[in-house]
Amino acid sequence: MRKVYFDHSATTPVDPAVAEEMLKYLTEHYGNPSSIHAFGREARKAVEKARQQVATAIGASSVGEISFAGTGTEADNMAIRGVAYANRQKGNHIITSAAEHSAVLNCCKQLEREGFTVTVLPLDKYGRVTAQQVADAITDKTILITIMHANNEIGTIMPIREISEVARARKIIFHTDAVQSVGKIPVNVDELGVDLLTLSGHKIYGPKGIGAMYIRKGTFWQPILFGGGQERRRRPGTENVAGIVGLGKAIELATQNMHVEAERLAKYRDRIFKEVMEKIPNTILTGHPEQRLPGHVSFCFRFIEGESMLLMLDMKGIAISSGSACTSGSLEPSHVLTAIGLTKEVAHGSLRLTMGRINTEEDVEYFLEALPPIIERLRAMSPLGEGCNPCACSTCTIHDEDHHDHGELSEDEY
Amino acid sequence: MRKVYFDHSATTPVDPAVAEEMLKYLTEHYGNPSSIHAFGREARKAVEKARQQVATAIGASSVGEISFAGTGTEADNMAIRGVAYANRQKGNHIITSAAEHSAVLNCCKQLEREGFTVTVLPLDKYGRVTAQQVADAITDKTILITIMHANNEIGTIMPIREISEVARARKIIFHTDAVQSVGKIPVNVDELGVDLLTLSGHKIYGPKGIGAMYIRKGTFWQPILFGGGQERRRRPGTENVAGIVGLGKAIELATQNMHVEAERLAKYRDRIFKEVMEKIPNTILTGHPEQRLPGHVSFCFRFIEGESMLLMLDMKGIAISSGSACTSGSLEPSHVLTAIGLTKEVAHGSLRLTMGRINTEEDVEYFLEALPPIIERLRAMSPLGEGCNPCACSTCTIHDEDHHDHGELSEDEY
Amino acid sequence: MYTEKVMDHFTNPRNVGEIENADGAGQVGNPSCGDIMKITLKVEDNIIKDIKFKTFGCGAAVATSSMVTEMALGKTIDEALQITNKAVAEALEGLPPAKMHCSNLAADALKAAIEDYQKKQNA
Amino acid sequence: MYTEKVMDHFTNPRNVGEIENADGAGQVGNPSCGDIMKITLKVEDNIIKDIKFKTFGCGAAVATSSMVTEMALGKTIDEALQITNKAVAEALEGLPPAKMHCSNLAADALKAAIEDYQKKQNA
Ligand SMILES: Cc1ncc(COP(=O)(O)O)c(C=O)c1O
Ligand SMILES: Cc1ncc(COP(=O)(O)O)c(C=O)c1O
Repeated sequence: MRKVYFDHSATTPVDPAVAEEMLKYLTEHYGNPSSIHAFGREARKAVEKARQQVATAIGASSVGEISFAGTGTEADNMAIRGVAYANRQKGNHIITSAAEHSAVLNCCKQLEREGFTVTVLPLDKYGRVTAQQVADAITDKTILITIMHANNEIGTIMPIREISEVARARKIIFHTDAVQSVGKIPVNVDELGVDLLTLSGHKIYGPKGIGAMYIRKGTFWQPILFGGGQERRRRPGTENVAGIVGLGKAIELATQNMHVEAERLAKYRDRIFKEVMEKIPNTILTGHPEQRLPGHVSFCFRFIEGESMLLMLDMKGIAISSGSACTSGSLEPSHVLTAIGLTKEVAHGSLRLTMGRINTEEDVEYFLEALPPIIERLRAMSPLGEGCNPCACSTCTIHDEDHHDHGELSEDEY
Repeated sequence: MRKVYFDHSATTPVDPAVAEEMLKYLTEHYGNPSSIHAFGREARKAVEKARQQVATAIGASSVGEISFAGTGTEADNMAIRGVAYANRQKGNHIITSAAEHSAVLNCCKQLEREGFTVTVLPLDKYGRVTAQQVADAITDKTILITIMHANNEIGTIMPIREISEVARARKIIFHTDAVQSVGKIPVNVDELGVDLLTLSGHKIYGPKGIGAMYIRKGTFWQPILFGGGQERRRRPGTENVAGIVGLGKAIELATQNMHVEAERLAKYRDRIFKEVMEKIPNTILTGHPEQRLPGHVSFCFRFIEGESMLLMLDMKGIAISSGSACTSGSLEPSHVLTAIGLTKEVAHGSLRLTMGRINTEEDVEYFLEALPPIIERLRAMSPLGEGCNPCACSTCTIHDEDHHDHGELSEDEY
Repeated sequence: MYTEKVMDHFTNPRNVGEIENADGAGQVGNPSCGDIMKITLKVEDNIIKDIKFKTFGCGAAVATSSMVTEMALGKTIDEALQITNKAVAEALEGLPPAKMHCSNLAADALKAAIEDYQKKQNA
Repeated sequence: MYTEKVMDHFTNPRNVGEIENADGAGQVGNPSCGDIMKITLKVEDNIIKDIKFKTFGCGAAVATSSMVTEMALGKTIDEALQITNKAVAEALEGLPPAKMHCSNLAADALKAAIEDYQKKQNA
């Protein structure tokens, strides 16, 4: 059976050239970069080369502004909590958006528990916040604004430059989560005007388990993990040398081929949008139709639920994802989809298709043939439909009871 | 030139069998374990297999007690800070030892800054603390005892079982940092009687950038990083699948061959001890002569400084380490060496030689020939010597001024 | 994630559809979880002679719906009322933990349909 | 980590030793850092005719000691007093940042030795 991987926003295969580089630093040049001997010096050189590759890719003025972290999530924690704790005397207010990844939102929630105040800006129907919204939310206690560059679920690109101008004018530290944008669209810390920026290896054909934080020189910040003096005392622990080397190589490759690749993927994307919207009724395009990531396609199909769609596509060899609660292990559908104004029922029918380097025109055609019968079949099986309000049924027991106690898995269930 | 890697406590080469397993999960089975489709399920299976391998290796009763982390350091942060924050209502007192790695000590220092009280137990001349010392330090505010299993610098093994009996009798949560002991000596969470245990991949022929935390079922704990629901909500961020697979395979291999390997390395260790102590005067064996890690040899050579020793050995192809300030980037010599009662001058002359799987008898002989002339040469160059107290010299300007401002590198120096 | 049995019932669901002029109809669901199940019945001589389901929901929701209709078909009303969500999950050789509470409502839908039938009988 | 020049001076240090009956001797150091340097001099006609060092310390400490003796040899006392730790580091084509403050004391040792010489002259 044909295998079509359409889930590049979830993760990407490691580029063979990246894997090759990494392998050397697993078995051959295995030194600890903190060691002074030849083995250590070799590892150190590799780590610093990768730091330069990252700095170059995002236009940082100095390698000293780049720190590696264990994941994109940890980089987000470092950026947000590191700034919050270090600037607590100045104020306790943080501005973010409803579009953020849980790595950002849950940091903000934790900071709220610790006494900070967080403003979560609402989104327009395309998933954006405006610079004006940010400006209006600023108080004299605001110490950090964190707004993502591109959204993982609906692909929408935020007007970061406009927002950063507001932040700069008000002298407030500005962070952007660029995990989804790096390597796909231009990311330059000076053009974006950000003080901190975070990224992750496994979204750009690098390995999982490595992230990086850019922090502009002079930004007030403190570490969130404690231990040895690695990464200029910003992140303790023996460096993941192979992972760092992989991230360096991956970001270099991704930015090299970016424009050609973006054009190719945007063509696929636009074709899928056009054909699906034409062929399948009751379909909603989610996210911005143009201001979005090149390989990123997202819909909601009414009356059906995402996981079943996903399982049926999987049986055809197509790997895809959904913001349905049932695919996320949580009980609520994607917070981003409800934040752009969709009802929970509609949000459950979401599908996200993210293309990348390994996809071809044939993959697109295969998908376009496979999808309509699946939607049709699931709709035939659904009690919902046009003009049918399920809650109006005489025996309806649809309840919105609090299922929160089921959210935490107990030890045995895992 | 012959290359002899004698720094296995700093890091180890990834076993070829481990690297092979890892490679598959970089390029081929690259799915995100949270994805429901076939690519994701394959990755999930691999992660859960590795979790089982870790659980089996340390005798955990359920895979649910194992969480992966980004480094050994992060695992230590999770264990110590996670218990401290979760049990703050019960008390704010923590007991640790002067032997701990900076990953533990600096967590404790941070907790002190946050209002906890920390008792750092002093060491005997072999680097141990006793169960009695622990018992005496317990107050009714004590919520956590964290004592390492085996020391990285001097190889001494702590009487964990005795200490854990005290902890258990007093119902206090007990954590041990087993980063240096796992795979080298028997480590079983029930036999040791610990509630939490941390380990790291790169010390056992697995990759750098992966650690794990064991947490006994029922232990009060909360996460220290915030984001997605991965690792049973204990550690957010896309799993480092290849790293996890590598750690799983590595711990399996290490525990399989442990006894034979330990015997082989102990023989080398004892031979080095014997010959060096015989041949080189003014040498101090550091750590316990018997209660120590099998491949771990450590000395202080008086009148000379560790880094020069290390550089000269490096020029002979021998990779080794030292607890000298000059090798650590800090300005103080190893806190462990001073805690076992050595003066700073003596501590500066420390040398640590840690053998492992790749070492042979020939390596040992090569080292035993290379070392004495180096010590001799450096001593000839040293102003210090038997019966010579440098501070008695008429023009001595030896000062102990506070160099702390030099400790932090400025941006440009990096 | 899912057992083979679940995947079989998801891929080839039994008794999909809606009975016209049903003797009983029941619908349950939880909008947050994204599961809505509707069951319709035909009853003759106190025995479930026909049963169909329609489900909006995940793989587990579809499979449990399909399984419950298979389990109920041919049973007496009293027997059918004994079918629990747990029994359905067991017949499917287990469900992932996250699905146990959320998408395992098919027996509730069956019960709702039977109660609707009983109410109509008494009316 | 170290420049080639540093490694050269570390591997083949110049002027190692201690002059007996030196005209001046100076020792500086910091026990925390683990660097102790001792310089002994012979002075004739206000010119440093011989100079030797002994050092307990890291690679940088040895290399700066060696370099400072080379720089001072043959210089007048006044010229030698102009030699700074920075100049020594530059002559070595740089030192790692951590070593700049800690192990770069050779010029101080030289100065201490010269001062000792001057004190003896005035005595
Ligand atoms: C005893 C001990 N604990 C913790 C660590 C930290 O592990 P990692 O380097 O993986 O962060 C190390 C090694 O560096 C260690 O030796
Ligand atoms: C926008 C965004 N931020 C952060 C992350 C977290 O990165 P990681 O999975 O490396 O922790 C992701 C992906 O998971 C993401 O899409």
